[in-house]
Amino acid sequence: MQARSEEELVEELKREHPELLHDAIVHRSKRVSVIAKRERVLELARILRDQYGFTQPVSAGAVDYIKEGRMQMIYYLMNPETRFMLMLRVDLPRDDPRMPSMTEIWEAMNFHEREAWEMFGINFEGHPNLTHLLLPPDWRGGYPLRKDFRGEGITP
Amino acid sequence: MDVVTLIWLYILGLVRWLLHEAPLQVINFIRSLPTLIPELLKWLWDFIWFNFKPLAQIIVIPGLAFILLFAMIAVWFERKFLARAMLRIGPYYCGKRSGWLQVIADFLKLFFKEFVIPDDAEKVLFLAAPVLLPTIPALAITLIPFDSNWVLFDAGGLSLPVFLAIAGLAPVIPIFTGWAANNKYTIIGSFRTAYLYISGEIPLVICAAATALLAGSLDLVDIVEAQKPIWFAIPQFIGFLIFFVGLILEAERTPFDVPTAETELVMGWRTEFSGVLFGFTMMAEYLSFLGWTLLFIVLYLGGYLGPSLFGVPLYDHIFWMLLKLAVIVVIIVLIRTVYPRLRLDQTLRLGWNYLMPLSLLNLLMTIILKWGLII
Amino acid sequence: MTEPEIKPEVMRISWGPQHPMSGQTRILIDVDGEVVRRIIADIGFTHRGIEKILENRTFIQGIVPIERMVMADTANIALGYVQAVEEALGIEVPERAKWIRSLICEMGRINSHLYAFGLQVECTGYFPAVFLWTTVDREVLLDLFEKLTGARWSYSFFIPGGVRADLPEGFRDEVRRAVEYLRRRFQDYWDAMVENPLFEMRNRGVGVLSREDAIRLGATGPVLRGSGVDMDVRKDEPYAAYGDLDFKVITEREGDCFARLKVRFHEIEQSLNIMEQIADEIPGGPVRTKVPLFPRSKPGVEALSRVETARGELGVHIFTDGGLKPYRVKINSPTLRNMYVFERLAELNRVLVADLPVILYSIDPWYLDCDR
Amino acid sequence: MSFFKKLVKPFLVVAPYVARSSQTVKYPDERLIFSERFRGRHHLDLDKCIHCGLCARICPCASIVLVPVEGREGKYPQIDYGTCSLCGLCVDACPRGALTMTDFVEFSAYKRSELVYSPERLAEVPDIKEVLPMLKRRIRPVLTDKEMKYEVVEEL
Repeated sequence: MQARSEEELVEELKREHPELLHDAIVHRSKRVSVIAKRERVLELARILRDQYGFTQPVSAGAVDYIKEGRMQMIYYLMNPETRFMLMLRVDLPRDDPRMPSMTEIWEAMNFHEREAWEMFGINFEGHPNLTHLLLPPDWRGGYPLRKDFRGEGITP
Repeated sequence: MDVVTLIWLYILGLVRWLLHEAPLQVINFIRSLPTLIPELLKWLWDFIWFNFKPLAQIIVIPGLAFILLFAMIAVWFERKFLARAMLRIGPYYCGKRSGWLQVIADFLKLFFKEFVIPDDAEKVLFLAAPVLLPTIPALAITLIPFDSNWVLFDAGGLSLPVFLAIAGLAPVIPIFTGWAANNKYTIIGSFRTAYLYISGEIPLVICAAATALLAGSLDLVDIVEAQKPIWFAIPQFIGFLIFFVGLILEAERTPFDVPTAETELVMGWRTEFSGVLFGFTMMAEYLSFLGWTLLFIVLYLGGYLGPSLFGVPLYDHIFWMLLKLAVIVVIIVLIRTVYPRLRLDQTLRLGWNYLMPLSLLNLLMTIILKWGLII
Repeated sequence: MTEPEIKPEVMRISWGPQHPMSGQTRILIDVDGEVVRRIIADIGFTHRGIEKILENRTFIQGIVPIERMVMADTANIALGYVQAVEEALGIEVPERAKWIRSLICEMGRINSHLYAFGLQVECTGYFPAVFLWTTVDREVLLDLFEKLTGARWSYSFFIPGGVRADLPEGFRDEVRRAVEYLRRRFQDYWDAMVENPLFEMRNRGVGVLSREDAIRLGATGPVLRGSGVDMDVRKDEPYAAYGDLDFKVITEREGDCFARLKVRFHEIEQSLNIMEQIADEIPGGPVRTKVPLFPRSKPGVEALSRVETARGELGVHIFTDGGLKPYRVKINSPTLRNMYVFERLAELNRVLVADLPVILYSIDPWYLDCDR
Repeated sequence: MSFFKKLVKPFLVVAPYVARSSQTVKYPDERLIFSERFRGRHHLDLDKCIHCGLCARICPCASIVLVPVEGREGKYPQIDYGTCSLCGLCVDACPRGALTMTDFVEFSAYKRSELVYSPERLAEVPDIKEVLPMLKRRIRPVLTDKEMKYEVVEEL
């Protein structure tokens, strides 16, 4: 069932699956964001893809809120029919940034998760080959995009 | 008399000779010098004057000078022509704004550049290839008649099959160089050469047989003489087209230069050659192109026969041969500016599905043309 | 990237950065004879950490580094960043500036598509005529850029609040003459390239990407539209002046390399129409609103701007923390998505070694954009 | 027969190109005249400069440094063309318009230190003949209907 407008989509999500998500916000026309619980994010993702038609993976990235001690992983998804963009956000504590990998649901997230792993140190369980994407293979230590990164680990 | 005493006696004899006769003989030689030099020169002059024609043939026309000159002119022309098609100028600064020195500069640079041998390559085979490569087309070119009596190597009435036999050797070398250079790109390139030559060689041989059939003899000179009334391109138009396409395929010119496809295989089987080795292989490419073009002209465009204007056959001379060669080279370079490169499977499909049956059809038509409908 | 293990029956070739046609990336291909069994894209050779650089640049200074992400199409990339900054800081843009932005973006798109033609023609074999024509025809556009912005490639002409300068006088009929000239030139391209039977043989039916696979694998730009999905950010979320410009979104059905080439070809015609519309109906008025040189942002605001670059949809997501510099800039680069599609193409259909560069350059990758 | 007609057509399209004149500019002999907005080498007007340092702060590549000039009090911008990306932000930022951009692009030097232009060197603009001794003529591109022609503007 394709929701006509953003507000209906958000209301429906909150009504149907309150236990899967913390919050759902409408930013502007055709742009919605959903903050999911880390443990049940796979189910919510499957529902979003199968029932709500968010089948096109756009991108994924993380933000490091060092003052609040948390990292937020954002998945940008697109519904090809209604052209809605949905930002699926997952908050992870900074001390153990673990998260189930989304590659079974959206296969193209493979690259983006590898990049988030090497830049932020977020461990994606179930990822086919979690290796370096952009950094050299012999990169030792240091997650560059974290706020507390002081440039250690640069190969000599 | 055991060996030691023999050696000892020999040394003694040598020393005695050195002390006594050696100075005498040296003095005699010096005294006879004033008369020796003019005599030597005279002998040399007689030698050159007497067999001037074979010397000219060996060195100039089908020989070394012509081959090198053709390679240089073809390279220069191709770069200038391609440049013009691309709205730019091409070699400009070397040689007074025309760039003709550029080719010489390139050849010199290639010959003096240090060449690198990959560490675990088969050294012998790797170094043998660039030497063998130019020899085969050069050998084949010696059979081409540039004038009725201007044939360097007289194969006794069988010059066409000998030419095809020698030219048939050509694909063997890239195959073992590809393996010898111990590089993945060269291996793929050499396999491609093998596929290409098999699919390209057989239609050519059949078409050549068709022309020999029409001319009634296997000798290239007789084939050219048989074309006096009319060039074979007209009665055998299908053969003419097949041979032209086959020529581009054999010489690995652009629509079919699959083995050395720069965009996929770096340089195909020539990837590991550098310096003088690369210079030889590049020259070999132009030589095989020259060889096949000359055979194409002899078989279909009436070799050295001048065109018969209003029934009056113009005096046949080497000039016509070179003129036709120039025209064909211009057409092939124009084809290079216009067409992309075909994939290997498309080239093979063209070779087996189209060229082969057409050449058989062409052979059948010549038989009918020659002996009417006896069968 | 650690290489996955090699199966016994295939030969692994490193189509490395030192290859005449590979660009600045390494592609590992498992080859069985002539057939490519598996493609592994090993990207990251030109990773400059632009997202980290932008965290240390103020909002206006950030324009110059982000333009270096795609040098062929700097206008659209800079527009993505500048619109995100304007949304985050709440800056208004006058109408005339929007129209000038659309004009420059369309000229940049044509410039980038011409560059893509040249490479796609070059990799089907040394086919020199058309490749150098594109270089000559880009000269026409580069001269227009030089007159308008002062630079030929990296214009850094967009500023939060508008554009840096107005159109020089006499510029509009120069644009009209250039559009006339380029329309005639594309007739030659159509005859020499698209109608060329050998070129068609090399491109038709090669690297086919079906509609569902294109969506599932997250393709974008001409790669997506070549498979029949009419997604174009200029139509979905009109930004700059695309709201009141009329143009068509080009799609092809077959989804092979030839379809992608035709999509780019017709997109250029649409861009030329847009340039003509802008030259005729551009409104008057100011070109730039007053914005301080070092604007300060409000804490905790985030803004995502989506822009249709020549290679696909670019998303720039800026997070601010009230300082002079953005807290975090997340760039969703189009080429990274297309490179994943390229990696999966080996399993979708039969790819030969000779087809590899043709497919790679029908996706029109820009490795600096993919590595950020 | 459409296949053969198509086969011959590229010949007819490409062949006339061979007769066309080339589009290349023979650089050391002739040089283009760029548009007046062209962003080339800077020209610093020492009198207008009020040593505010805005150009140094706005420069994204940090290639402008304020250095004292003997014979004048106050500090003037010194530009390091090794890192400058000619973006022109400093020209916009300058409140008095002391920094303008000329159309010189000949930056070649043997050492990186020679690329650092001191304020005095920025002040005077060399004549084109000094920079390019073998220059013969200045040309400007003119777009005719068939191709891009170059008309000679000034014979040196």
